[in-house]
Amino acid sequence: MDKKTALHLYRVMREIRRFEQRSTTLFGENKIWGTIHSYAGEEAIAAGVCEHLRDDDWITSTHRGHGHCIAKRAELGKMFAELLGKETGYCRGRGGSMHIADTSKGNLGANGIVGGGIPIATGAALTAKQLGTDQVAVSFFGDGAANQGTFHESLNIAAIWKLPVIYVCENNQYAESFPTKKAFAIEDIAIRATSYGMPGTRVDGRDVAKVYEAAGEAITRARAGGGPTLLVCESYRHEGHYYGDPRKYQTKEEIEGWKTTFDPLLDARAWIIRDKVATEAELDAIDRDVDEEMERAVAWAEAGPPASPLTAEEIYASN
Amino acid sequence: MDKKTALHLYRVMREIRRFEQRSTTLFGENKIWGTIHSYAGEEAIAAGVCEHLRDDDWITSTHRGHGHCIAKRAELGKMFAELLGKETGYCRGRGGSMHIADTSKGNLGANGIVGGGIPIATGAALTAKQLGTDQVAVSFFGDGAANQGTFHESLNIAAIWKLPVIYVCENNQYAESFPTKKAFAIEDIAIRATSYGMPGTRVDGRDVAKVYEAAGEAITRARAGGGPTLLVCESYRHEGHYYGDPRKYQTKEEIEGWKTTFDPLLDARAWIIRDKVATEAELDAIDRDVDEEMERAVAWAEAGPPASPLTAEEIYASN
Amino acid sequence: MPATSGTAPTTSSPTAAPSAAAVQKEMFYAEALNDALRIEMERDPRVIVLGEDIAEHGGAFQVTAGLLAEFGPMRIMQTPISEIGLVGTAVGAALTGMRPVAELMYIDFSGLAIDQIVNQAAQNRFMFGGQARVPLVVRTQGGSGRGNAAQHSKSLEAWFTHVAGLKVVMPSTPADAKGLLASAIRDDDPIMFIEHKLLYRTKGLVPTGEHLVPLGKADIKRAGTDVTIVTWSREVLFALEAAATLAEEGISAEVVDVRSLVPLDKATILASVCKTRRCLVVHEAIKRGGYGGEIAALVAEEAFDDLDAPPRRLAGAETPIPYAQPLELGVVPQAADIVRAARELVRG
Amino acid sequence: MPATSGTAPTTSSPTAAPSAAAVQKEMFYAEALNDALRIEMERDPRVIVLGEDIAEHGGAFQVTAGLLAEFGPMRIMQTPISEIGLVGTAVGAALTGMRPVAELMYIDFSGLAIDQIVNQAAQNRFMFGGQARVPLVVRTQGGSGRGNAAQHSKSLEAWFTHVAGLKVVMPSTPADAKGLLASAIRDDDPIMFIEHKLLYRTKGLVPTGEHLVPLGKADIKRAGTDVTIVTWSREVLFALEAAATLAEEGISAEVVDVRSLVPLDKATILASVCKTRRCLVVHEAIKRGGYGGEIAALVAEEAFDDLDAPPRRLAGAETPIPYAQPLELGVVPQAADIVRAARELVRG
Ligand SMILES: Cc1ncc(C[n+]2csc(CCOP(=O)(O)OP(=O)(O)O)c2C)c(N)n1
Ligand SMILES: Cc1ncc(C[n+]2csc(CCOP(=O)(O)OP(=O)(O)O)c2C)c(N)n1
Ligand SMILES: [Mg+2]
Ligand SMILES: [Mg+2]
Repeated sequence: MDKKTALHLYRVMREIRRFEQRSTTLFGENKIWGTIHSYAGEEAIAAGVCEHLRDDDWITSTHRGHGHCIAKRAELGKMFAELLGKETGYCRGRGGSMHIADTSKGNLGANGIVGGGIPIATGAALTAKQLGTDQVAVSFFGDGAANQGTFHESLNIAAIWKLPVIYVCENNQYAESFPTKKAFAIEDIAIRATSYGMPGTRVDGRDVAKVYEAAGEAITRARAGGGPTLLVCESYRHEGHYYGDPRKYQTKEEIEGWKTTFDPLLDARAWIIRDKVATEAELDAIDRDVDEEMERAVAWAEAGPPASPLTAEEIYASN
Repeated sequence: MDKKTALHLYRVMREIRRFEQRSTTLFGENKIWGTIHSYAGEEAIAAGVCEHLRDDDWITSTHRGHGHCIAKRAELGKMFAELLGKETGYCRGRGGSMHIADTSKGNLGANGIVGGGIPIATGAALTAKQLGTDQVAVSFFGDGAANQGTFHESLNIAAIWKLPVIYVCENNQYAESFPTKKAFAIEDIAIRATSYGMPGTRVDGRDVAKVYEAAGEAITRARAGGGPTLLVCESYRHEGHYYGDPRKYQTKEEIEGWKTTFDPLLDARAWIIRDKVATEAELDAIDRDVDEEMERAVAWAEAGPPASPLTAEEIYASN
Repeated sequence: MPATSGTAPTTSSPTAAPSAAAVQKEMFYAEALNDALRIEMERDPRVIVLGEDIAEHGGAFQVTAGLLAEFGPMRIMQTPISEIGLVGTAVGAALTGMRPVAELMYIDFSGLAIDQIVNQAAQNRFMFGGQARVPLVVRTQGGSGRGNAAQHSKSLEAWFTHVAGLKVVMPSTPADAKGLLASAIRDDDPIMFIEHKLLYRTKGLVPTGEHLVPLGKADIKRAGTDVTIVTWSREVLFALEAAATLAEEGISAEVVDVRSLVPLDKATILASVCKTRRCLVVHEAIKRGGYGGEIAALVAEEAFDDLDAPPRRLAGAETPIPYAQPLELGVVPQAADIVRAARELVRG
Repeated sequence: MPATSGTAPTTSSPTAAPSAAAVQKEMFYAEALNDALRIEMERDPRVIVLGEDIAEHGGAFQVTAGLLAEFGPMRIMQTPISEIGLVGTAVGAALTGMRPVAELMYIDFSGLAIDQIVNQAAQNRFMFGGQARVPLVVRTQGGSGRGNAAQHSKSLEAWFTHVAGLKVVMPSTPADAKGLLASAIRDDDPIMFIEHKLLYRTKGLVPTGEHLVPLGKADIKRAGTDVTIVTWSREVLFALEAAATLAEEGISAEVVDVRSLVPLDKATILASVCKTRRCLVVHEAIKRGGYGGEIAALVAEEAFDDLDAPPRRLAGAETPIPYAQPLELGVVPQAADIVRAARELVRG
């Protein structure tokens, strides 16, 4: 992997991690309302996949959507502003964390319905096919969503129509409190691709280089008219399901364990330095830069005006 | 296969075929209202599977449900009476062809919702597990239903809970006008079992002996606590999707073709005689007996009183 | 040209009523819908149709007959039996620049897809702070009267009226069917377009060529002075039949065909009721929780002092639709029921 | 003993109100529900619970907390995220002799499962000519006020009221929550049992031990003479707050808590309205197509001559629920809104 890509991947992951840390703080300060779901631990997936995407490619995201949004090049300030319920937020404070969208960058939105984005990405891919472009659509969703009917129906439709869509299943080992091991009687979710006659790949979602490579293959194939792929990324979420989750379904050891056993950022740091792609100092500089960028974004967001009152016109496009 | 079983299978298939012929005639005479879907051509599946079932085992059926109903030992007169909208029908004329149920024999009903019976059979199997009995549930459904979300969600639930349920997919090559070949990007629907970690078997649904054998294995496993199976039976429907289907999606050759290439009754007749299980005369006697039984059933049904007026009390069990 | 986001420019909303000089042709309701689809598909390549059995078979009620031959399988996209998959795919296509028409064969099956309609299509624009539009038409049909029993005969329009962000249209005549479907396809919002299985083979004069009927406008199908009958879909036909009978008895009934349940043309309804001073709302759906409650409540709230009698609702019985023909006919309002209810309302 | 069909004998319906001597205990609404589940599960081994995150986590709102430890995983059955699968499985279990309680975490997700509720559970008995019963409780919760935005805050009870064969219950207090849930579990029909996310942490006195509140009975939560406020779920609390304020102004408001939307206690509502001669219906769901229309229409139809003013509805704004806190509070009726509406109705 070339240096530019490696450092960009690192930077995106770092941004995501830092974003989650900062929003956790803001939540703790009672500045954020509702619920937030941290993507910490899963950064390599969004970063590795979206590195291949253009602004005119589409993604659909989930309730755990900050990472996808950042990797799809959203503006951090507008994201924080949305969490803070500001008029300057992506959704003018109407949507909040679970509905951040940035259609200017092809992000068709976080989604509060588990599995809800899967058919939508399928439809975006249909648009590409209809228009004859080489755009692709990526649907991010969790292991839990892979047990929804929408998963099944969408993958079959995409397969028979050979749509340019990549289904990225983020297996972070849990659906809320339900461990993947109990929710499935299979070990490898990627095997489900065979039910639809599409390629399925399982990849170590901790390793951004591996995600990058596998996603690249799938996306290249989709752009070339080769149809859909199911890409399952094995991962782990560092935090609870949502801010404040008592995590009664996990042991203390497990909760602390990730710090030593599962951290895509530490990993990336290690191989970037080991393989001499870049120096520790360069990475530190990125870290500092990201931290500063984040503070500027928070400050900008906090300074914004509150969400404006609702108007009758904003619900319908043609009134 | 012993003679008794062979002749019983033959008889059940014959009853189904004749039932469909008679109801087609009644429909043509404008005595049946609504829609009927003929099971002709698929008799071997219902017969072969239900031969293993006891009255306290459950089935869920489909819009194409007459065959399952007969194989689960329903009374023919009450079935005709239901089609004729009589008070003496299984559903007192409330349900019609698409909702015939016979809970006294464990038939939890035909179903007008494609895929609608799949979770219901799953729930019946859960009851068996809850009560610790060796009852099993069988869900019959079509190839089309295998693309419904209910299929996916139910099979996964049954697999993780190891429920005693057999999912019998009747691939009659069409879902209304949509050929299986186009609705799937896979050749063998049974492969979908691997997505749930359950055994999947594909069997020639024209051959009642093969269906009988494969179903026997699956049902024995389920009774013994070995969990669910997906059993895909390759078949063909002789008639249109519904009475009156113009069949614009098929060629004349194809439509006529089944008479020479796909008929489970002719097949069964052939091997029963060839293997000297029984004589042609014995089979002819069954045919005659079935014909007579059918006429008696029709006559009984026609003589019945019309459906009684609705009462406010019949919708709720506790008023 | 890459299609980017849902914010692409779009066509303007329909406004013009058909000119009086328009050429008319007698058509079945199903043909009129087919005509609208054909014209809109010719006019705008972004219009595509998705649904079950819509290709060679031409749709369960022949509304898409011939369109496969004319537009090919890329625009008449037959789907597997996957209601939420097909509707969700249409939502995604709509969000990214297409103008899909998704067909749900029976409104009874709409529950399987309703999550994508309600949680996604109807709300995307709002939730995204205006960043999206979802020009999606979900065509479906409801109603009883064909012996299809309880899972193929429901009238569920009320569910969809109760969703912010959706529009709900229910034409009663071939001309309205054509004009409203064309307007719905050109509209930038998600729309439930609900036909009736027993209207497909009804005939009427329909303007040929482009024909638009604006959404949100009720139509007075018969003028009268003694009682207003507010209704929609197939019950409009029964109401007109009833009005003819009532006229013989000297009762002059005005029949207001709501046509578009959302947005609702309150002005036309209230003006009529204030004129006749009596209001009878009729629909096929069961009464409890039906949209008749909305309209009767509206009339009670906003025209209380103009009423000479309580607003009345006549609606389907509170039962699943039974199979047997005499039972089935007994559970939804027929012309004679409307006559009786209107007479009671007028005569007291 | 093999369970055969849905026609197995069953328990009788609840009738008795709690005796005055019953011991009471202060409980949260969530605890009261938990108590009902525990008692019913102890009482009847056929009662099982299915749902997402109901095991170790104890449910998204802690209603099943502790039940896994007490009853084990065969009775507290945690399911994958498969709404139609889990509800359909519960329907099948109910048809074959169990008495399942299925939890849908948010009513916003009910669309994913509604087909099994409406086409199967609600209709099976009827369609089968009486051969089945479906003793199924679908527990869920709705409502806004927690910043969960448009896909986790809806009020969708109206959908379910419009289905023949379903019952719909919405308790407002801990005691009602316990007593109605117990009755719902013992009832032989499918029931939508709809809680409110902002009620779980409200407290009240609750009878300990067996406590049954009959379905189909409204409860006058405060007696009054000038205006009847008909409402349910969380709005009952606002209505009581409003009634207190109104009392200071000399307006005596009667608060009728409907509790059970289906079957509806028309007699109590009409008696109250005939007494006060004014009716305000309040609910959190959007007004258009809401159940308030049903009740206002009913009142207009059946108590027209007893009314001194038009029946009025006060309900949620016609918008998806927005995220930002001040916006969210603005779209559903608050106590002050009820005060204003009631005052207008009384003072004119
Ligand atoms: C349709 C639906 N069902 C249930 C929920 C509640 N819920 C929110 S997130 C979640 C778990 C999702 O698990 P997974 O798909 O693995 O994603 P993860 O949270 O692990 O990223 C659940 C059950 C929901 N939001 N939508
Ligand atoms: C949910 C639902 N979608 C669509 C239909 C309309 N429909 C009735 S039968 C049928 C085809 C079913 O195909 P398959 O499952 O293969 O069964 P078959 O008719 O071939 O026996 C369709 C689409 C329906 N009844 N229910
Ligand atoms: Mg997960
Ligand atoms: Mg088939």
